[in-house]
Amino acid sequence: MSTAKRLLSGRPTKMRITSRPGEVIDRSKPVRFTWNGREKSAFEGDTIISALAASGERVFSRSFKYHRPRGILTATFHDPGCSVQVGDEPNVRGSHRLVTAGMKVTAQNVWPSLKLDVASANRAAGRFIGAGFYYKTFIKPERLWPTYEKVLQRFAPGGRVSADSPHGSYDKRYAHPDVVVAGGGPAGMAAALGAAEAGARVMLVEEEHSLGGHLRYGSETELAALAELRREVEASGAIEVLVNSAVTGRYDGNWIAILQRNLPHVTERLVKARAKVVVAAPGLIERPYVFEGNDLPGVMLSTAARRLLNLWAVAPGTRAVVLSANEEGDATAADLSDAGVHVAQVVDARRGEQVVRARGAGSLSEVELGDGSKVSCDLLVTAVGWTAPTLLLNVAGDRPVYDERAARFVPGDGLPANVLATGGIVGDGPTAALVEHGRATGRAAAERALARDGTSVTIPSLSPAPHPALYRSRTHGIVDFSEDISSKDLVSAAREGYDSVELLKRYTTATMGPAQGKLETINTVAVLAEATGRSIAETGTTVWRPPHVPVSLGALAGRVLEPVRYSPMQPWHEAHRATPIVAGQWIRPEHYGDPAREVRTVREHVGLIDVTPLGKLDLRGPDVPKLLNFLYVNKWLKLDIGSVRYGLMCGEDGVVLDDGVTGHLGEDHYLMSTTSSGADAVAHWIENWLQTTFPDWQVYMTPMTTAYASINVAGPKSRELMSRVVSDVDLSPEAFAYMQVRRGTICSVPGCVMWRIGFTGELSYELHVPAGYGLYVWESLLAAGEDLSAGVFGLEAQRIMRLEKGHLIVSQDTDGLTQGYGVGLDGLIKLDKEDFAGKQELEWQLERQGYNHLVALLPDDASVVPPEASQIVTGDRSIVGRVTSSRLSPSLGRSICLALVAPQLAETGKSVTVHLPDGTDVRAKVSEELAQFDPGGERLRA
Amino acid sequence: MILIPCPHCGDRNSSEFTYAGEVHSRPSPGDARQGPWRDYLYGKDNPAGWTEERWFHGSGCGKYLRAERHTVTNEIRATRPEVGAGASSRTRP
Amino acid sequence: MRRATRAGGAPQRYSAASLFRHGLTHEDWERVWRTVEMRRSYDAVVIGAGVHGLATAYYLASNHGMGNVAVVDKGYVGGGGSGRNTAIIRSNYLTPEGVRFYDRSTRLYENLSATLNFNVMFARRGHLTLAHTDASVRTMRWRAEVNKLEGVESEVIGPDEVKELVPFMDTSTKTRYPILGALYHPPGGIIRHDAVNWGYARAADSLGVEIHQGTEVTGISTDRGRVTGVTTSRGAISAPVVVNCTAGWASLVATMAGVRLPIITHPLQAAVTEPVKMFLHAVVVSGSLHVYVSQTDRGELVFGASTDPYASYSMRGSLEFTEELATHVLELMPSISKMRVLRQWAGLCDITPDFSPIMGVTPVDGFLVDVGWGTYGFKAGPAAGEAMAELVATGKTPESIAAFDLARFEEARLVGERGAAAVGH
Amino acid sequence: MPETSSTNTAGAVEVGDGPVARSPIRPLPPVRLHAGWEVSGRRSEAALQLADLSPLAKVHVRTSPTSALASFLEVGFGRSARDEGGRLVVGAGPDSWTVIGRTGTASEIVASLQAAAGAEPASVIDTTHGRALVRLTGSDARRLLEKVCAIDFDDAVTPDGATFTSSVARVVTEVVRDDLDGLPSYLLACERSSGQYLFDSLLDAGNEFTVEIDGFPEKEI
Repeated sequence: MSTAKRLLSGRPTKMRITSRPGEVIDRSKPVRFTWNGREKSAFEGDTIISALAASGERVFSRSFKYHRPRGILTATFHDPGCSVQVGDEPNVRGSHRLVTAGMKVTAQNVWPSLKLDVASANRAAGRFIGAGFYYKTFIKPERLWPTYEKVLQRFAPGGRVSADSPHGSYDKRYAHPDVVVAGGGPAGMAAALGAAEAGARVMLVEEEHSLGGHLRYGSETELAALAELRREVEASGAIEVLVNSAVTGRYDGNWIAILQRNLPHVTERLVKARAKVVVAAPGLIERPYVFEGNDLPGVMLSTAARRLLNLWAVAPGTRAVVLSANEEGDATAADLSDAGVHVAQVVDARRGEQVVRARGAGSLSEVELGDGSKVSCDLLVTAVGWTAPTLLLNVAGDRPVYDERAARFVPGDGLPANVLATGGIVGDGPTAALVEHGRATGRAAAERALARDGTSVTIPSLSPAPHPALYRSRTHGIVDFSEDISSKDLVSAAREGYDSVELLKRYTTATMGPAQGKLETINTVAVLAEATGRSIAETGTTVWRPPHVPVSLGALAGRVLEPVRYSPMQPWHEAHRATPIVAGQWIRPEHYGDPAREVRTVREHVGLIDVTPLGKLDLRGPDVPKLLNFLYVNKWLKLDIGSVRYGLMCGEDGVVLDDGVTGHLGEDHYLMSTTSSGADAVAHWIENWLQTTFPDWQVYMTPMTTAYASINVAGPKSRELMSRVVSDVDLSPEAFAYMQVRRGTICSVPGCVMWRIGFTGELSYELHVPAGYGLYVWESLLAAGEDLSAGVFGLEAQRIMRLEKGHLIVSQDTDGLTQGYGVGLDGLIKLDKEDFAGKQELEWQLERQGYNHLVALLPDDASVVPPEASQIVTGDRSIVGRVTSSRLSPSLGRSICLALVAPQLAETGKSVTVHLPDGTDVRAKVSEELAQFDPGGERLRA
Repeated sequence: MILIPCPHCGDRNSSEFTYAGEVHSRPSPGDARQGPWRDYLYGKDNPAGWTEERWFHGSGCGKYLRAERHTVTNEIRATRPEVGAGASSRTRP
Repeated sequence: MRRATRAGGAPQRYSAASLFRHGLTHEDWERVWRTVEMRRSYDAVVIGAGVHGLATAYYLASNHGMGNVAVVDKGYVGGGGSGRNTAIIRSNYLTPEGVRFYDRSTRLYENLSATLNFNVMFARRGHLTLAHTDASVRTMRWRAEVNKLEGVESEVIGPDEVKELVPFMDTSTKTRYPILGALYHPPGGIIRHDAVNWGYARAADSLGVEIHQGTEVTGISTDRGRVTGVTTSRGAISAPVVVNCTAGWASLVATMAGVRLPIITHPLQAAVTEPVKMFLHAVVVSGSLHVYVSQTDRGELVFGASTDPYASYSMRGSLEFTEELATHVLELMPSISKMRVLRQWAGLCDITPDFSPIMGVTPVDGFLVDVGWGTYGFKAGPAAGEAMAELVATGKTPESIAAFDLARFEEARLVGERGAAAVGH
Repeated sequence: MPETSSTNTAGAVEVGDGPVARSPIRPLPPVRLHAGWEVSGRRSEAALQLADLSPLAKVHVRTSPTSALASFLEVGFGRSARDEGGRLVVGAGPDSWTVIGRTGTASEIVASLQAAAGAEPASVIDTTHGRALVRLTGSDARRLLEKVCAIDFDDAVTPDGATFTSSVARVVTEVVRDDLDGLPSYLLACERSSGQYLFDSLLDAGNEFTVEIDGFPEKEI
């Protein structure tokens, strides 16, 4: 019994036909899945859509604007009406995705259901809501636009994402093939073979689930040719085959992006291949024909019909009309007959025969031909020509040109040497011709990749075959199936003045949908050409943009690689429940529960803080003093061995860059410290000057930030604590004074550097311990100080104490325009030095005056802590400064602030208005000193 | 991804480098006037075409280098070391 | 001086009623703007048919009665940055002069549909700038405080409120870059950028302005320090005022007049995903993660990042951009990993040393600039056009743009947006 | 609050016999002491192994490629070789070298190199504590590294003995191909504080190849 008879006999809608020679389904492996909640069966190898079509389904979605029913058009990845939701994954390409057991597939873009679709009322209104209608309406009243907008949003196409979907597993890989072949049809396979034979390492990338391109659903001769090519590819040791993978783009330097979707352990993988040569072999895409009703389910491309028949053994219909303008159409008619589908009529476009419109309620039932005759059918196959997907060539700088004779765009002559093309994109021919061209192109690619002469390779010519130029019938129909744009919309927009391809595209959104122009670009151009009376060549085409196929965010992100840095004392911090704070790449303890108590520990006893992230740069060589003298605003030519000095760095624009202390450790040997956040920038800054401006200076700079664990021991009992663990350094105030550096042994660990400085304002020692011993020394210090009530403190306590002392933090108390003068360090800047970074601007800053000043502010109400960034305002609410730092000082029992203020406010005792974020104002007074705690620095020098 | 022929390390991805921009020489400190100094700080040639610029190979050899790059095509036709370190310059054929 | 006149009588009104009438009659709509022969002389020539150039021309005609103006562009209307940006509108800047300026622009945008009789689809969505570090929280508060003092709605909110506004956001503390808070700016939103360009073009055209697409400026003529006109690929034009409203090519155009600009051109890339049902109402920006994202009415996510790290005039786009973008978007919203990027593109941004634009006079009399718009130009279009039109018509620099003059670089009066604008979309 | 016992999570080693040095990478048990360093005593038989070698002596040298010290080091930029003492000399940069030796030998190495440098300008620094060092060994090592590093690991490009500095899992890393008994093996060194991250990233990327952690090796270098 023929399929037609079987189907017409009223039996359950089974469209699966008997075995086809090239079928890719495994009939011994049935798979069950659900479609809109109903159970469906399939075979392994079925796509979602082939399985549904086999079960008799014809409608898979509703169109974007008019909510017209949509069925199969291409039966490929790019099938515009076949996107479905699979579980929590939206926009799955149902004509490409293979069915797996238990898959939950639902239709998208239908509300409330696929069959009953209230939005289809839009269809009736279609004549009023042509392209660009949004721009012309909802203008007044404007306050109603958000309401309209909400309505429009309901009709947004696409599937759903869910906030509790897991991130999933993704991956990336770098590759360095000599040759990447993009496309595994006959020409691509042959190109890979040709390149491999010539000695190249080849990566062959195919979008479909197996190699072969159009041979897969072709004749028996074509299937035989394919078997031979596959055998050769498998036998070659130099070809890595990636199926169900797509070259998504080519970027600068032949950087080829490949999306690999066929891996068991990851959802998708992005392969980044630095190819020496890439061969574009994407084949051709069949293009739809524009006529009334061309989007009815049952109207499909000839390749779609052949794929359904020959790959999945699914009858695309029962009674067919075939519109054919080429061999593919003829072959489809033959295949249909062969499979038992009744071919009611072949309409031969080469003889001027025409299809004018298709009709049907919900799906196709009748076709009207050019002579006015009507044929009843449930399948209309169109074979009217091809589109060359030239993305890879475009992004390589080539501009495709229109070949009038072949009625398609073909590659121009703008390809760089490392990009070649073969196969259908270049021209047409029998399999042997495609293979011959491919093989030679592959050899040429290898020659170029391996930088050989390559003159021996002759690439046979392959040219596009003549083809009638068929774009639109005498009726109007859909041009962009994803965006629901008709040829009438395009004509109307062109007449309105949106008459260049780019304007038309933007105004109508044609080519902007999920198919990204692969099906609709040429028809768009043809309709525009017709509307403007220009030729297609004059009209030109739009630029294809990457990616060639959509790429998941997961694949683009890949494995999460976010470097984090830890100090050697991290295990201790974790064990003692430090509250972590993210500081760039570093994870640091902000506090250990009670910052105020930590302050008291330091002010009254002794505390340890882990300051490992402080930048530390080892500087060696006879010219280090010159370098320091240039980098810092103060003088450095005379610094005794054993001393440290504070320095401020400015950029060439005079803006404060960084600060820190540098110690003179030994002959031609210094250790510079920088802020934690500025460590890398200062290292680059130094290398920049040394390498580009002062190449004669003999200085070797080595970053040592993490070679040392850095511990600041601060508090009145710090000398006592140090004396218990240091044996080889005289710690007496006379022998080891403030701003001095010593090298010695701490807790039996030799090679430590200690300097006496004090960010907290207390007597303190900053210890730099070989990092491997950091945890040991930290624990030993705490053990040794137990009876001294030694404790630890975190960043927050340190910030409080430095604020009590009025020490600035670069980039908190300064900003991107704060220059050297005015931040409380004016005395440091030595304009009498011959030269230093930023000197010119600082000179001019001083001449100009008018700059802001950093002052300490004491709110009149000592319990009010103005949040940092509170603005300082005048009576008329103009801004004259801002609070840069503020805290409640546990030591003073009151709030204290630093603020950058206009010069007229920078006077001791001046009362200012601080505007708080809650909208209230408070008064505060400018304090005499930046330091509120021990302004004389006696504790520091103890 | 631009491929930069580091004169020391060979071809590397541009992501290993920090762009340091057009090369402008520093006015000598003694006689710097505001006009030339501010041009040194802020002025740019910004050509659409070949330009000579600095890159810093921070994820590689740690050296500054000079590159001749075309700002429209991003093609690099030559690089050379900023300071002599024993490696020769690289020119693309 | 020719007064502005309606080129072809009153322009056709767009409304629901006219739409209905056209639906019934199937008459063609009037052309949006005319295609006319280029004349040899105009009162002013504006280079660049993007939002800045078109708005300048429109306000010249509408506010100052100066319709004898040509807008010339080497491409098509809105084909540059104005058609390539991510169409985010906001005014939550850092400096008072910046806030005032962008606030004016936002207000013009809010009424633009009615002003131009063209629906530009401005949608107030609320704008969130996330803070992942305490330093960033401080900057957000700084911006909020300045905004409020300038009368602009902005507030620092906490992670819980962020979660309420964006349920897909991972506001847990387990992430690599925990969200500590955000600057919430309710007036911020998105707009249909092409509609703005077309609306201005149509409205300017109806007031007599001529728009010449496909007309590349090849030279700028000057005589004794005064501009006298331009030469183009379609012939010379004389004009006493030439306004450079280009982006991407601003340095090159200025060089034609002998003016050197402190600008570096960087590509800025953007990408869009396949559509999904609405789930992200607010516009979300993370400076630390270099990403901004919004969802259009069509359901697509539109993303942008910071500019490419090197100077370039290439608009080919890069893979590393989409990789970084996806990494950071998933850091914020890990559950959308299955959404797919559909298309990426790039535009060119002219970056100045202080991340602020350059507007006003130049050393060449009559040669004005409205350039250096970095990554924040589209949202400024109306206010910049209005101010530039006033400058052209009156010869006086309006107070609103005085701080953004070209001379500030030589005089070291930089504008302090540097801290806030690193990724300020 | 102060604790006297070690808080190292591996925690098998008692503090008391003198200073204990620790790698930035926490060792898997059993943990033992080796030349003052805590190391893992674990043994893996897996086909792909990752081991922490951070305790090894690492000395960083900067000098002109034309200096006497450079000729003493012999090895050129991009290559590595063992010297007579069995130390691995790595040509790390155009004017920099890394010398890797057995645990605890850094000061010897520094002294010998300083002697070789003589009066010529050079910087010889013990960076043992400043660098994390791991070794990845196995036939799948290359496939693992290709996931996190953009360098071509093909034998023709990166043969045994080759060395380069590049980004590995987004960390600046010095990579030395140093095959072991005919098996591909790579030494990877980065600045210390990123060591745990690099180690974890390699383990994560090696999941599909079932990479395993191996303890501190008998033959150190």
